[in-house]
Amino acid sequence: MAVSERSAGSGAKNAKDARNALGADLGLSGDDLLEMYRLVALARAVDERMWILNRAGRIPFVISGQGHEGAQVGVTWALEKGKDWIAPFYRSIATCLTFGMSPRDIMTAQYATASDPSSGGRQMPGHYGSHEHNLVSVSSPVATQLLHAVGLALAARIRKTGQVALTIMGEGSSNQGDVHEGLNFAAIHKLPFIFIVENNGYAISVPLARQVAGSSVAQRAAGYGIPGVTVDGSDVLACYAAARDAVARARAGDGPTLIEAKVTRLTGHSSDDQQTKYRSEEELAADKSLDPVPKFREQLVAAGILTPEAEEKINAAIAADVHDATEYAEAQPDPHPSTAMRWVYAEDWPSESPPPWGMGEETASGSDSAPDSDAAADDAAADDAAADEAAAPIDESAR
Amino acid sequence: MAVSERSAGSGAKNAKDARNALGADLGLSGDDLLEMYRLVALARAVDERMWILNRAGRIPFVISGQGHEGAQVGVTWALEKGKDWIAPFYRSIATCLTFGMSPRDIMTAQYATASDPSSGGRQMPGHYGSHEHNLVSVSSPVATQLLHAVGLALAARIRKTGQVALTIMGEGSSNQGDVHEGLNFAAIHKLPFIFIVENNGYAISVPLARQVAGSSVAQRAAGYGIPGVTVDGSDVLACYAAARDAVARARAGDGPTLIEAKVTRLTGHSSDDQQTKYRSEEELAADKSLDPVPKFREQLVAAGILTPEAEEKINAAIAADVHDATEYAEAQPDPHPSTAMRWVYAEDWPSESPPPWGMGEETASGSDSAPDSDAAADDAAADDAAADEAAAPIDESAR
Amino acid sequence: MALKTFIEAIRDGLREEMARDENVIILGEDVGKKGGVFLATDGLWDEFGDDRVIDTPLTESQIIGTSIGAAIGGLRPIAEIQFADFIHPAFNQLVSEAARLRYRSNNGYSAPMVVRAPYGGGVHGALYHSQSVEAFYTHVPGLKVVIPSTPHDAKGLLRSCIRDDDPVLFFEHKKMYRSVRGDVPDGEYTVPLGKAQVTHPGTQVTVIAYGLMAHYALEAADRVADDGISVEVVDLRTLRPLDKETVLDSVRKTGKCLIVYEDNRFGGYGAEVAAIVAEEAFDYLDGPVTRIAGPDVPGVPYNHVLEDWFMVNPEKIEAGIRKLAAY
Amino acid sequence: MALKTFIEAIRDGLREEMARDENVIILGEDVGKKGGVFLATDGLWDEFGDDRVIDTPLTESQIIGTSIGAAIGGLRPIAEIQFADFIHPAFNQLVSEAARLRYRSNNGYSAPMVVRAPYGGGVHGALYHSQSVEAFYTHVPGLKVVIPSTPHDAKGLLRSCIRDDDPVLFFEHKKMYRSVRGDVPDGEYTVPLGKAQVTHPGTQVTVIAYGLMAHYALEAADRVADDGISVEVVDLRTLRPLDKETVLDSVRKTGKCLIVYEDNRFGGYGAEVAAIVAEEAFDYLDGPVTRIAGPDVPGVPYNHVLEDWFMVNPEKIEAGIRKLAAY
Ligand SMILES: Cc1ncc(C[n+]2csc(CCOP(=O)(O)OP(=O)(O)O)c2C)c(N)n1
Ligand SMILES: Cc1ncc(C[n+]2csc(CCOP(=O)(O)OP(=O)(O)O)c2C)c(N)n1
Ligand SMILES: [Mg+2]
Ligand SMILES: [Mg+2]
Repeated sequence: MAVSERSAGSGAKNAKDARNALGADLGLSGDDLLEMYRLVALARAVDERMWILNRAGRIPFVISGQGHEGAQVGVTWALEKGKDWIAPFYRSIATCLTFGMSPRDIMTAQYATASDPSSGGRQMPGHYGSHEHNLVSVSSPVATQLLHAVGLALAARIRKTGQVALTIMGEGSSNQGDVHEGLNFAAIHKLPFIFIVENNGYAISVPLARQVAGSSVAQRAAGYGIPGVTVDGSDVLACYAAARDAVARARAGDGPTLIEAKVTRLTGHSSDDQQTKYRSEEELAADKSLDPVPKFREQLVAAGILTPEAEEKINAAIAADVHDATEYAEAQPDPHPSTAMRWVYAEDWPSESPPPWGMGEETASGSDSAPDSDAAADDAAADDAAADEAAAPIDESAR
Repeated sequence: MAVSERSAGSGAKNAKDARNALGADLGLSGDDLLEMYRLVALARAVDERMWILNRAGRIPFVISGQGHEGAQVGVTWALEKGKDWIAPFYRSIATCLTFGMSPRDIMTAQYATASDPSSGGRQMPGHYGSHEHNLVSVSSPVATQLLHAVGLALAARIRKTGQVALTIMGEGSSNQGDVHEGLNFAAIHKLPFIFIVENNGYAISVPLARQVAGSSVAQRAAGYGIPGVTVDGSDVLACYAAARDAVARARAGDGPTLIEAKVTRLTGHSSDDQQTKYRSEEELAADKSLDPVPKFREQLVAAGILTPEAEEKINAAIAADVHDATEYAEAQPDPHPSTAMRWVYAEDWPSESPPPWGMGEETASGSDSAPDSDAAADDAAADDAAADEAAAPIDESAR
Repeated sequence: MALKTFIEAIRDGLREEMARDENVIILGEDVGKKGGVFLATDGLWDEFGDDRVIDTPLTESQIIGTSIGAAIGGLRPIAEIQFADFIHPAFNQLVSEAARLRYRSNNGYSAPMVVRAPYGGGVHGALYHSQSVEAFYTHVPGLKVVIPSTPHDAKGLLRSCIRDDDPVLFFEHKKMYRSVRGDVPDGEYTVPLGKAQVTHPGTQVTVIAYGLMAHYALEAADRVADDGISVEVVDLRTLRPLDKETVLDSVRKTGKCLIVYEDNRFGGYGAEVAAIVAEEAFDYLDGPVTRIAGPDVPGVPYNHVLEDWFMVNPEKIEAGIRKLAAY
Repeated sequence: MALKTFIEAIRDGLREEMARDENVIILGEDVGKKGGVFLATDGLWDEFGDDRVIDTPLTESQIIGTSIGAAIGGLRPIAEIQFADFIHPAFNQLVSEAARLRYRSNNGYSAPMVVRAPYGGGVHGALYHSQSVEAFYTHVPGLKVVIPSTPHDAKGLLRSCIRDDDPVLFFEHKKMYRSVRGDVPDGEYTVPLGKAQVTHPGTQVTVIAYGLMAHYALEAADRVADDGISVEVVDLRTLRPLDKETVLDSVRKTGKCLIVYEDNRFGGYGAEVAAIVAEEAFDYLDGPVTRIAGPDVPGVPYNHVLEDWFMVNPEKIEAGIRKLAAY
């Protein structure tokens, strides 16, 4: 969103006060900060609800953004909503909310309803996307989206749209070859492209030192002749500032920027991961202090921006939103199998015909015997013993 | 080859003289230098012969190392022949000669004879390889070999063999994703691995500035926490020195080094490329001054090492070698089609049966009507009009 | 009408589509000043400039991935992969991304783009400059795959591909670039995707082919005609979506089917055609569905003796036809 | 003899081979402390240490490319790809390099290595955690492809793969890891590559399957047995090299052939089997060679209704058998 424009009003009113107020040096008004806080807290609340629903057996799988929300809101705030592009990743709940998706949009993805705007229930939760909001559809193979954002930046430059394209991934993913190829191309052509690495120190179980030689992703930027910035990802305003500078560079035609936000992963990799197997209790406890939510809250409280009344209002709105999104998603119907062959191509082809078992009615009965487990199947289905037990056992020794 | 050992003898004899003599600070004896010069000049002579044979219609395709020989000999000299590993690329003629392949080995590859040790005539010229000499078989897709060298370095470390693995490619190729992934892994594990980039400023027609963001490959090394060294690739001894340091680091367990040798491509990309289409006459003329052969020669003459007698001897030997290799290769038979299905797997499988047209006798007649053009088919077959005309025209308008 | 080589028809098609729609761009290795290693884009950089004819670094995954993003952003990218053999580094971007974008987003996104690549052997290109790679992509729902055999079809199909709203792989047999000539209409004609063509009507044996093999099949048909064997040749043109009707109509008529492809036999594209014919025309078959295809070795060898052994040619097809006709 | 789950048999096979040969190493994502996301390598890092059980960065091309080099250097690498869906970035290393190294060097080099990857759907894994990728690799001469269906075969085949002198892809259906149990002999037995097995003798219809589908085929055979339809089930086990003899012997006996696979139908592995049967058993066929396979959409959808629609199951196979038997 065009922060500079939005804050111009309030900034003009109290020019002197604003200069000393929190965020004023960044051109952020008190209202901006409250809205940013609302988004951080909303993302957390939606996320926490997902885990509750998972434990209650309502949704089979969760992949979480907890610990990443501060960086996500700070960075996204620097873009212009409805104009710029973001190619997000599976932890980008706060990013998507900040860029225009609603809690209902997020929650229907968890339930894989027909109305899920990301995929109509076709993708696993965490694979968000919305053309309406310029959020590129997430896939599972990591890092591929970097090149899509680079392509969007190329299109923006050729078509002179003034858009910036930003992409996000984890530090483990940044080692994929596509990242090297994309940074090189974007830098050669000075494209309006921004690469955000949300470095939480782990790629599932593999720690930074075994993922990233040199242990800094930002330091790779120099190899492409572009700025590489490291920022405290629990500091919302620092993230905003870094992204704002990158956006300015991009719009000015000065090319890409790489921002590495140091964050913490407050949950397991996903609902199927037991992180105590590879992270010590001490480390997990220490990481709690990097939680951006209380940190940002205290900052705003100390600055007198988040007053008790404001907080109450925000909390009530969030609670209502999360409740509404859950109720809504719970009530939404599943997609009908008759839709399953749609959108392979733009048009239907006669030769791409349905399977012998047809497109719907017939499967209704067939589905009884189909596997009915909620076995989550991510990096996951995995060691989740419960999930495995749910799968109908095939006793081949009986043969 | 273990230069330090080899030169120990002569070094001991004339310790004082040696200290001031060319190469002495590097532990290189006069004999070492003469042998290095012979290899540089031999590689050039073999290469030039290839072009003559190509123009004479004897061999269909040439891909050349001219301009790269100095770097190749300098670097390779720092390794231990028969012990260390090299995964070379298509311009690595001098590398292969220095590491133990003979002019006959190179020349039979041009003729694709049954006796060609690189591939038995199966691969295009330029795809060298020799298990006997620890030179990994070259394929065409660029940059893949980097990971093979990294794997060799991993094996060396795990098996504690003390070997170093080195790989080589052009600067354009260094942008491939595999390079990023391999450098990262090698650096994390501090593997005895060396990455040589022979930067000749072009990837076929695409100049450095459009290939390599930041225009320096060496500067990417820092992103992985490893040393990146730039060296004048026409300076044989500088290349040797850089590689020697890298080898020492590798053997000491200090991990990989990236060396970017600035060289020049004295020929077109291959025999099918017209480089005047994208390089100015002035640039081509200027590049001649970077030719390592006269440069190294003058250096050795000035140092009194390459005496007229020594040069005459070397030249005669080279002429004889090139002559012998050509005659030999010309006389070698083609592979027999009955061998074409061998070595798909280690053993033959009954289900992998020959095609209906059998394995040989029958094809003798069939080959008459088969395309008999020498249409080189590299990045090439390409714009070579002559090659295209040679292909039997199919006039589809006659249908 | 004008007589054009295969590559001229392609170049003309590119130029005319670029002139028609300013969102059409070309990107790839050496496509600019050099005009591509086969000169398919010769002159286009001069005509359309740096922004629309982009020399990329030597990075195929980037070429395809950037094209996907550019397509999302409103361009119509035409990516050139220098040789089909070098498309493999982009496999993930093609299969995981380009092919799935529309489906996975429930039609929220799509990637309208064309990937052009020269394929095929018989030009002394050896293992890595001769490959047929169509089988890897015809297996992938969401991708379309086109292999033209004439200048007319090449230009008309290329136009359709560029205007299509889905990702299309367009493979050009490199041996045909300058050796194949044919009439090309003057106007802005198109050839529709998904339609095969009977290029030689016949009654006794159906031969199904595409690309260079479509020519060889015609030659083989001519050779056996003298002996009274009547061959119907079907040139598939679009491999996916496959024009099943034309294929099945022919085989139901002739009762015999020979499928010809240059790629390795085992698991090649022709296997699917054979499977379809074997199932859906079973009642009409007077002989086994047979295939003439490349031997199952990891690549076309370089030496001409070995290459000749590898390559399918008119004689080998002829032998296959005679055997089947005599069944 | 001991009753083991599918994944236990695999883990035991890995452990025993590592103990037998110190050149055997494991590398992949999360294979160390975590023991792999499916726990296939659980405990091996404790037992064999950092040098032999290597947590790699999140880079599949590197995993495969490094394994090739390590194999050249005398190790016997077992690469784990976390999900078969994520093998695509390594396509170039597998197809251009691992598969071709021996051939292109005229037996100068080879890359003995095993690539293990969980594949398959029915576990709510959606488009990118459900794929069957065997068709891409069975098409490639130089690669071997193995898909076991029982704990016994998994362990015995895995041993053969590790000892084999060529690169082998070993795909494990993830739905079977804990749901399939079976007896595993105690000693150091192996199951040879390239040998299919008749797992249910019958006379009227041959059903050819592998992996999870081999189980579903047996279930389907049982279901129709009550109605007097006698089905012979062939579990291929090794997809390449294919055991043509066992397949053809069965079809020549029954005269009817149904091929079952979970992957997308068009151009899937079963197409090749169908093509071979249609050609080489033509004279014995009493009905069309038919296939029951996954629909041609770009991936298994997540929602359970859509996933159920996608997945081949015993009922769908049963329907295919009944239809063919009635032909
Ligand atoms: C190409 C590919 N390989 C493997 C996976 C499985 N996988 C999913 S997330 C993940 C770890 C990602 O780590 P990081 O990039 O640091 O992001 P984080 O999850 O820590 O936010 C892995 C290995 C995948 N999705 N894609
Ligand atoms: C993956 C791949 N893509 C494209 C090619 C075609 N090609 C062969 S060499 C070359 C240029 C290589 O340039 P560079 O790495 O700078 O090495 P140089 O030839 O200049 O020594 C290209 C594009 C290839 N061999 N492999
Ligand atoms: Mg991480
Ligand atoms: Mg170069």
